[in-house]
This record gives sequence, structure tokens and C-alpha cells, in this order.
Amino acid sequence: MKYSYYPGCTLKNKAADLDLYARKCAEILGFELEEINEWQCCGGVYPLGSDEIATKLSSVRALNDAKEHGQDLVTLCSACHHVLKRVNDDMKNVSDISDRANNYLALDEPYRGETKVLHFLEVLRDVIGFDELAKKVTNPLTGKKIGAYYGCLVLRPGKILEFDDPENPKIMEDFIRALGAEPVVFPYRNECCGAYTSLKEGGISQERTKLIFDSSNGFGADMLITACPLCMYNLNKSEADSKIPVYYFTELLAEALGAKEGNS
Amino acid sequence: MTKQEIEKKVELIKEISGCDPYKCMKCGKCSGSCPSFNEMDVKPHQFASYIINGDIESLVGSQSLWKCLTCLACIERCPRNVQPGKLIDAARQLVERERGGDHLLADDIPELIDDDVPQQLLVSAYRRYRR
Amino acid sequence: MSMNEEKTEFRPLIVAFCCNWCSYAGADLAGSSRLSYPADVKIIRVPCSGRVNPMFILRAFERGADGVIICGCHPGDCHYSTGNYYARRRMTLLFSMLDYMGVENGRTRVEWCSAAEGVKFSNTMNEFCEKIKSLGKSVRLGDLRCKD
Amino acid sequence: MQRIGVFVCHCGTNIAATVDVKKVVELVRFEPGVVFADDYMYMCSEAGQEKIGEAIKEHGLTGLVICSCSPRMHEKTFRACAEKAGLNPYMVEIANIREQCSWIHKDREEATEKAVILARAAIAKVNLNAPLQEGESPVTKRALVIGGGIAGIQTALDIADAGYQVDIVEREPSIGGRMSQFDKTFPTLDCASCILTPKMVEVNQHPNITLYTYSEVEGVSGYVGNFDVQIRKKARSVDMAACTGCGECQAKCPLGKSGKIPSEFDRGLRGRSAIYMPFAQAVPAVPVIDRENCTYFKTGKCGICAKICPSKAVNYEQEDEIVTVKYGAIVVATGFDIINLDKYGEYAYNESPDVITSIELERLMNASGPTGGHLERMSDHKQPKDIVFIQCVGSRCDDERGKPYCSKVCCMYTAKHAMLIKDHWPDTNITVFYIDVRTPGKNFDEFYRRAVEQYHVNYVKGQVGKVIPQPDGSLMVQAVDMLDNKQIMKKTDMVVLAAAIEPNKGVRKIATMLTASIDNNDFLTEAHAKLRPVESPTAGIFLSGMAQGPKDIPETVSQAGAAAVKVVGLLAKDKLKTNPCTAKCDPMFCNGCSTCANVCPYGAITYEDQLVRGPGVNETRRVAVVNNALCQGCGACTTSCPSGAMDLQGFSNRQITTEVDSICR
Repeated sequence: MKYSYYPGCTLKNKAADLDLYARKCAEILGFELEEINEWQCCGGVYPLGSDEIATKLSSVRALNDAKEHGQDLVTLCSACHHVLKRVNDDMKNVSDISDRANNYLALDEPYRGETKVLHFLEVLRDVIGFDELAKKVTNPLTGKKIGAYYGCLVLRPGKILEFDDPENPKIMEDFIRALGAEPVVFPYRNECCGAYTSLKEGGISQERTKLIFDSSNGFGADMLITACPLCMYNLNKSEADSKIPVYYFTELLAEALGAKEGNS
Repeated sequence: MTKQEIEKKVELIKEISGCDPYKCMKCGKCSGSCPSFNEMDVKPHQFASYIINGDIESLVGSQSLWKCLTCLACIERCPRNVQPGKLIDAARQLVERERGGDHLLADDIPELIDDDVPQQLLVSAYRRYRR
Repeated sequence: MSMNEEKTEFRPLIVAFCCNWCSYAGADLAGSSRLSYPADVKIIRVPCSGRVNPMFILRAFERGADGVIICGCHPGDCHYSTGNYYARRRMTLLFSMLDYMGVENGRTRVEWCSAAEGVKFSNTMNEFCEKIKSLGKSVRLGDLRCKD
Repeated sequence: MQRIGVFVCHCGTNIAATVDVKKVVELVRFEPGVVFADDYMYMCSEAGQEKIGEAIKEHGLTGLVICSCSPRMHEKTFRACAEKAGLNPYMVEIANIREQCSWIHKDREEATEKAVILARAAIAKVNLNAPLQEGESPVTKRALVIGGGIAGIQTALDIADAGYQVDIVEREPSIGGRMSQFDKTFPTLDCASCILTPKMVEVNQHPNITLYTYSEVEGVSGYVGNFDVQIRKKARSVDMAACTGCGECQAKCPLGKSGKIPSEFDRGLRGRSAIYMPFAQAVPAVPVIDRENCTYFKTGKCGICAKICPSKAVNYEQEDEIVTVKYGAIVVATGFDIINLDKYGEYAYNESPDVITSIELERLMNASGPTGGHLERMSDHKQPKDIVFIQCVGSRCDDERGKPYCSKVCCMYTAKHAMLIKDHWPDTNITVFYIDVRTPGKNFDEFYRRAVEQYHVNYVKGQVGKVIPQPDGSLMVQAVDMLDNKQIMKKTDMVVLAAAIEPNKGVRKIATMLTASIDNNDFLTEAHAKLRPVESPTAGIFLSGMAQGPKDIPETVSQAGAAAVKVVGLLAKDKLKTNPCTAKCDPMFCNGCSTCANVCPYGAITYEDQLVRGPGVNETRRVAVVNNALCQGCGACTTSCPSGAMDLQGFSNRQITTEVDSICR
């Protein structure tokens, strides 16, 4: 199975781990991530304004590239996943945006949201299956109590992303279970980490991440996993007493699949 | 602002957001959900009223524009589909389109970052704070 | 017809067949809720959408109608159990034949509307009128039986 | 040629404000057949009707066109008026110039023009009307009530007391419905079972009432006065006649103590046995075996209940039985449930056992409930010291998670719950998060104020954003106080959700069987929202209780009585007048192809050999014959008839065609 792959800017840089482990694991699990040509940054945030076009074009190009290859498009970063899925929804269902974007891009064949966008976790759940994944685990993470920190972008808006129940998700918990560890459900797993405000005002994210750590730690988690480089950054910068280690979910996946050795 | 200017801006906010402030039943679920509530001067449940009453000046001058985390919790939970997060984002865009975006200057950035800052944070902040 | 026809706005002639139980009641509810739609729509009450004989629709297009809409109960909710299913199948065939004859598909429509859906009724009629306005005047069907 | 009188109603200003009534009169006066035209302030008033009567006599009118409100409103009135003056009632046509003209248009010229066109169409139609005679059909003097909650019980009792036979079909093993789950009722705080149980017993003992519990309506055919209903009596696996209701079997069922089967009656707060009565006061006091969970039915082993039953009533071989019963009228009293809260993850209902719904709270406060009436947290069985109530969970929503309507009863029952808790455990701290407090009703607002003034219940205006379970077992409620403009983080022990009510799941299927109309929310539609609130538009179908819309117990009981009176009014008649607008076959054109009989939903068409005589025809052949008593006048046959032999009286091909012509003139 071959997928078009959109790594996004952060995964080429600060979140190189997220990317590297994902590729390795994909190989073990029997699918290939084919990086699309000359992808451009998705912008990190989906422009909420319904009249915004220019800021959506880079995503459309990536989506169209996948369409031309006849492949589903896989992403890893929460933000890329969020932006790509929402732009794809616009292209499919909002004729005004779709028409204007197509007019501007003048593609050989207009793009109308044909590509299916999948988060890496969705590939694990819906294509591979967590039961199958569990069978491939050679180094089960037995005894580890792991909290899944979803954040906002990967879940909301639930209607468009269709990733999981935005108020009570379980995909990452099932993932943790498949790796042989014990998931710790905590109520702040879908609460915001402070997002981009940490650039100018660290206070908000300090407050938010403290709540997240207090809650996850309080419910007995030894560590958190995330899919979002920005969440990772904000959580790592936290000065909370209750702080516990945070990993990209792919790193733990690689560990469980025995693919971690030999890297950094 | 003249009456016409206000009306024009009200229309623009409705257009940019694609939301209907009249659908708001003032239940407060947005404010009950908002992680940035305490930072905001105009609270999420008030956004719709400010637009309906044409108090655009206060809204676009409000700190709330820059305090919204765009976590989409209010959008997800709003029982009336008013989506306050979209309304405040529309107000923010209105300001940025007019002023060209001066809430984050490129010159300020080196001061603000450390070695670990992911690109995602920079592009997101840039998108949020500037046109 | 007015003398300066080109200056006046095109006012389509639209015939709506409404079943007595659901859609006619829906139209009444639209009325009592004061939900307006263009006066171009004239409603004919029939007991059931299954009562609408294709001849009625042909007749309307023969006499200058620009659009015909048939409204019935939602599938499964027909007062007579099955009338709307017959109507749906019959109209699918008729509309495709009408299209062939030059009465475009947009000019004919079947819509389900319950007695509680005043809003839907009014919205449907507004949309349908807009559609017919955008299509302009319809061709007039001729009755060949009257020709040599 | 008809002699037609046209009467244009002003309806006060309802019509006259937008339609130039005088102009309509002037413009229709010279239509073919019209010999008289006039207008009047209120045509439906006694004076208006007299005016019509006089005109009929004075001008020898043979047909009437009334330009007024919808025929669904006053067609009956004007037909009666015509009949009184000696005119066949079916010579009346209504032009709907109110609901379909004056009320929806603003431009006076445009509305007047349309009113004239509608009047012309009606005039053209009346020109082709023919006098029709109503037939008669007999009435089966027995009523069916679907649903055995308080609505169904009250309806059945009222019908039975009037001297008519009535059957109740109830899906559950016992009648009693939702009300039997409640602890107390507002606004008088009567104990629910104290006022309900006697009624349940009365139903059981009433000579005119037959109970079909653990039964479902399977099929309905026929029409008003003559319904044939198939009822599936699900196998109880217990012989009703032999069982004494001693309860030994449930006590000994090995699954009873396991807690593996959640009790529906206790909303899953405790388990029940596989052979069970839902609750102690069940009527009938005969258990059923839940075959899906019973070990005997799953594995063939166990069989303890049969062994220990002192009266040998347990019968594993019993099978479902289908009975067909004739009824004259049917009442739908299928009741309600609360919405599923799976989609409301932010309230942690599925995560925390201490977040409960109000029905669960009723069970927790009920002396016969899982805790014996002692209020405790399901997680640690401690008594909560602080309780938060969240209103409007899923009510008044414009999204797919909730319902667009107000559930109507939550404000009152929450005040009730708060007061009862405060009354038992005065040091409990209670906070109610509300959007609006809605308490219209006799002694209702006083009741709510008592909760605030006497019991010091803390009402906070603002919806809760999230319920956050805490590691220490408490719950953090994140909400807003909109009047204080502050976000609140409130630590509490228990959260009670006022989940939106919705019609019972099975109602859509039943409505379809009855051809009774149903709205977008699956509430049954009434024939007229104001004037016929307990009748379905489908003749012979009546509505009682929550199936029609959200309402409290006093309202339900009133509506149940109203529905019963309507049923009794119907059953009291020996014969019903039938709709004369039936199909009619012209043997001249009929070739007996059977197409019409195949589409007729009522089996009203049969075939017989008839001598057909006409120009160039003189033969005996097979032709269609319509049974007027069975025909309901849908017209399906007319449209399917390939030769045009079948026509519908009152809505004939020529009549509808002439309406089309006159609209397209």
C-alpha cells in the first residue's frame, strides 16, 4: 500500500523524530509513505474566514498532487491534518471557495476534494487495524501508563475532521493498548495547550499545561503522547511540578515495533 | 464610526465568519468552555450581542481578539451553531485587513524565540497576528 | 400583456400540486406562519400526490406554465400508504420525457413536505421560483391531436 | 350550466388588508356560470352563513365558491351551510385566499391578482361539480390504546368508564410507563406511585379493559370505525393464568445477583434477573423471561425457575402469538424517553458514574430504587454534599446532537429534585445552571421560587462548558455566570443532567402503520394545532401524552381525557358518514385489465361481468367495480388506469384539468 505523504514544515526540522519514526514504522507495518513533490507549508492554522482563498492554495496543491498519483494523503502533524482536511472539505462542499481556488490554480482538471486525507493514526486504525498492529508489536510497552494528549486541532471540528468523537475520543487510547501499555484517560486530553500564544505570552500556556499535567499525572499517567509539535513544545516548556515526559506517538510506536534502536 | 460604517462592518463580520449572531440564545456554553475566558475583556457569550447591537468599535478594539486560542471548543459545543470563535476571528481579520497586521512585527521575533520553537508555532502566530 | 414587456421583470407561471394531507397542510402552515414565497405559485389541491396524472402536467406546459412542482408526504408517511411512491416513479419517467421534449428538468420537481414543515414549503417554493426565473419562459407544448 | 354564487371573505383584515376584496368580487362576477358575487366581513360567522343561505334561495344557486381561509379550516362549515339551504354540500369549493395568498404576500396588487386567479380556478371547478351522496359505514365499538403509561392508562379508563371496550397494547412487561419510575411529582410533591398504582390496578380490574402487555402492534389496516389490528403477544415464557406473582422465580434466578443484566426500569443502576417483573407493583404481576439473557435459552442449561415455580407456570416452549382485533378508533400514547448522551462527552456522562440523568436521580431517590431511597454517589456510595444540576442538555439545540424544542418539564422537575434533596439532607449544597427558567403553569413559578427562597437553591444563569472528573473522585464543573460575567470552576460531588426528552423510538414505525403524520422530531402531528389538538389528521387516530409533544403529568392527563372523549364521540355513533369523493369506473372504457386493483391500497376494487352498452358496443365483459365503503379516495387507481375509465369523484380528471387551464389562462 502506497500513500502520498505530507510531512509539513515542522517535521522536517524540530519534529524530525515524529517523521523519522513514522516512516520506519510504516515500513514494518507494510505501507509506504511517498513524500509529495515540492509541498508547501499548510500555514499551520486553518483560516476561519469563509472568504479566504490564498491561504488555502498550498493545501489544495498538495491535495491535488495526491489525486494525480491516485493515492490517499497521509499526514502526521495535528495542524497539517487539520488544515488539509478542512481545505479538502471546502473544495468538496463549498462551491464558492472551490470555484475560486480552481480558477486561480487553473489545474488540468479542477480539484473538487477527491483526495482522501488520513492521519497516520487513522491508517493504523482503519487500514491496518489495532488488532493487527498489536500482533506486530515485538517489544510491548507493558506496565507503562500513558496518557493520550489529543489537543484541539486533531479533533475539532468533529463534523469535518471525522477523526474521532471530539468530546470523548478513544483512538489514541486504543493505540496505546495495542502497544501493550495501559492508557490513562484524563479529562484535559482535549483541552487547549495555549497554542500559538506561547510566542508572545507564555502565561496562558503555562496555565494550560499545568492543568493538563495536573490532570494526567493525577490520574496516574507516567508519560504523555501527542501528535502535535506545538503541543509538544508548550508541554515541554511547562514549569508545572506535576510535569511528566512527553513523546511523539510515533516514537513509542517505533519502540514497540522494535525499530527504535540505532537512532539518535 | 458612522452608522453606515458600522453596518458595513457588521455585514463584513457576518460574511467573513459565515455565522448568524441572531441564532445566539445566550446560554453561555461558549464562555463556560473557553480556556482564555479570564484573559478576555469581551467574553465569548457577548460576541453575538456586540455585533447585533453594532458595538463594533468596542469589539475590534477588544483584547479578546488576541486572546482567543482558536481551540474551537466553543465552535464544537455551541448548541445554536453560532460559533463565537468564528465571530471573533472575523473581527480579528477585519482589524488586520485594515491595519495590515501590526500585532506581531518581524523585527520582534528574534527576541521571542528560543532554540526549541517549532516552525509550526511561528507560522501559526504569523497567521494569527498578521494579515 | 403589458406594452413594454421587455422592461418588466419576467414573472413565471408556476403550478403546484399539493396533496391534501401533508404538503397542502404544510402550505397552510407556511401561510399562518407568514412565511412568504412568490405569488407566481398557484396551488391545486389533490387528495394525494399519486392522484397527479401526467396529463395534468402536460396540460400545464401546454397552456403556458413555466414550472410544475408536485408536493407529497415524505416517503413512508403517505396518508394512503403508497401514493407518493407511485408518484415518485411516475414523475421520474415523465420528467425525463419532458426534458426530451424541451421542458428542462429544472422546471419540474417532486418534493416531500410534511404538515409540520411550513418553513420547508416556503423555502422550496422560493428556490423553485428562483430556478424557474433563471430558466426563463418555457417552451409551449402543442397538442397534436388538434392538428391535421 | 351551473348557477354559481361567489362569496369573498374579508376575514376582518386578515384577507382584506392585502387583497382588494371588492375588486375580486367585481372581477369574478362575469366568470362563466357566476350569477351572484358578494363580499362580507366574516363569511364563517352566523350572519355570513345566513347571507349565503339567503343567496342560495334567492338566486337559485347550484354551486358555491367561497374565497376565504384554507378548506382545511372551514370547508366543513360552508358545506353544512349549503346543506342547510338545500344545496348538496359537495357543490361547494373553497378558494384559499388567506393561507395561500393574503398571509404570504405583501404587494396588494399582486395578492389581489392571485386571489382572482384562485377564485377563477374554483369557479371553473364548481362548474363541473356534481352532487355527491355520503355513504355509511358501521363502527366497531372497541378502541385500541397503544402505550400503557399514564397517558394510555387515563385514556383507557375514561373510554372504559363511558361503557366502551378498550384494549391497551404495551411493549413492556408491565403498564405504568415512565411515571412509574418517578419518585415524586410536581408541583404538589405527591408520591408518583401512590397516585399511579391505584390507576394501574383499576385498569387491570376494569371489566371493559383488556391488557396486552409485552405485546406490540404489528400491522394495521382498515379505516376509521373499522380498523383491523394485528397484535404480537411476545412469548412471556410464563403462563399468565397459572402464575400467582409470588416472585420466587426472580429471587432464585442465578443471574439476579450477578448484576450482569442492567435493569431497564432502574436505568441500569442495578441488575435484574433474567426472569423478572420490572418493578414490584407491576401490572400484571406476572414475570417474563428475557430470552436474550436467560441461561436456559442461551445454553439449554439451568431451568431453575421452572423447577421451583410452585404453580408450574414457567413454560419455555411458549411462542409468540399474533391476534387480529377489530377497532373503531386508535389512540397513540407511546410516550417518551430521554436522548442518548453518548455525543455529549463534555459532560462526562459515560466517564463518571457520578454524572447521572434526572431519571436516574428519580430512581436513586425512590424508596423502591437501587439505594432504597438513600441518595448516594454510584462511585463510592457516599452521600453527595454538593450537587450541580445542568439544564437544557440537548434541548433548544440547533445542531445534530440535540433537539430544537424546549423539553418543557425539566425546569420544574429540577426545582422538585432540588427541594426534595434539601428537604431530606438540608446541608446539601445545590447549584442549578440554567439558560432560562421556564415555569408557566398553575402554581409552577411559586414552586420554583420556593426552591430559591425557602430552600436556598443556588440558580446560576449560564451553561456548563465541561464537567471535569478529578483524580480525587470529585467533579469540577466549568461554567459561566453570565450575570456576574465570571467563569466558574465549581467542585462538586454529583452532576445531574436534564437530558432532552424525545418521542419513544418505536413511534415512527407505528405512525407509518397508522398513516398518521409525524413531524421532523418524530412527534405525532395534530389535525389542527389549536382546534383539534388530540386528533391526528388521519380519521380515527387520536393522540395522547408525550407522543404528541413535551408535556407534564397534569397536561398529559387532561389530554388523555380529551382523546378519550373524542374516541367515545366516535364509538357512540352507529354509522359513520363516508367520504363520497370515491373512485368511479366508467364501464364503457374499462377493459378489466386489473391495473387499478393492483395499486389500490384498500382492496376496494373488484371485477365483475357487466353488460356494456354504448355506441358500437353491446357485450358482456369484465369491468372494475369500486366498493364505496372501502375506497378512501386517494386516486391512485385513476392515475394508473390506462384507458381513463377510472375517475375520482370530487377530484375528477376534468375538474383538475380545468383548474390547470384557468390558472394558466
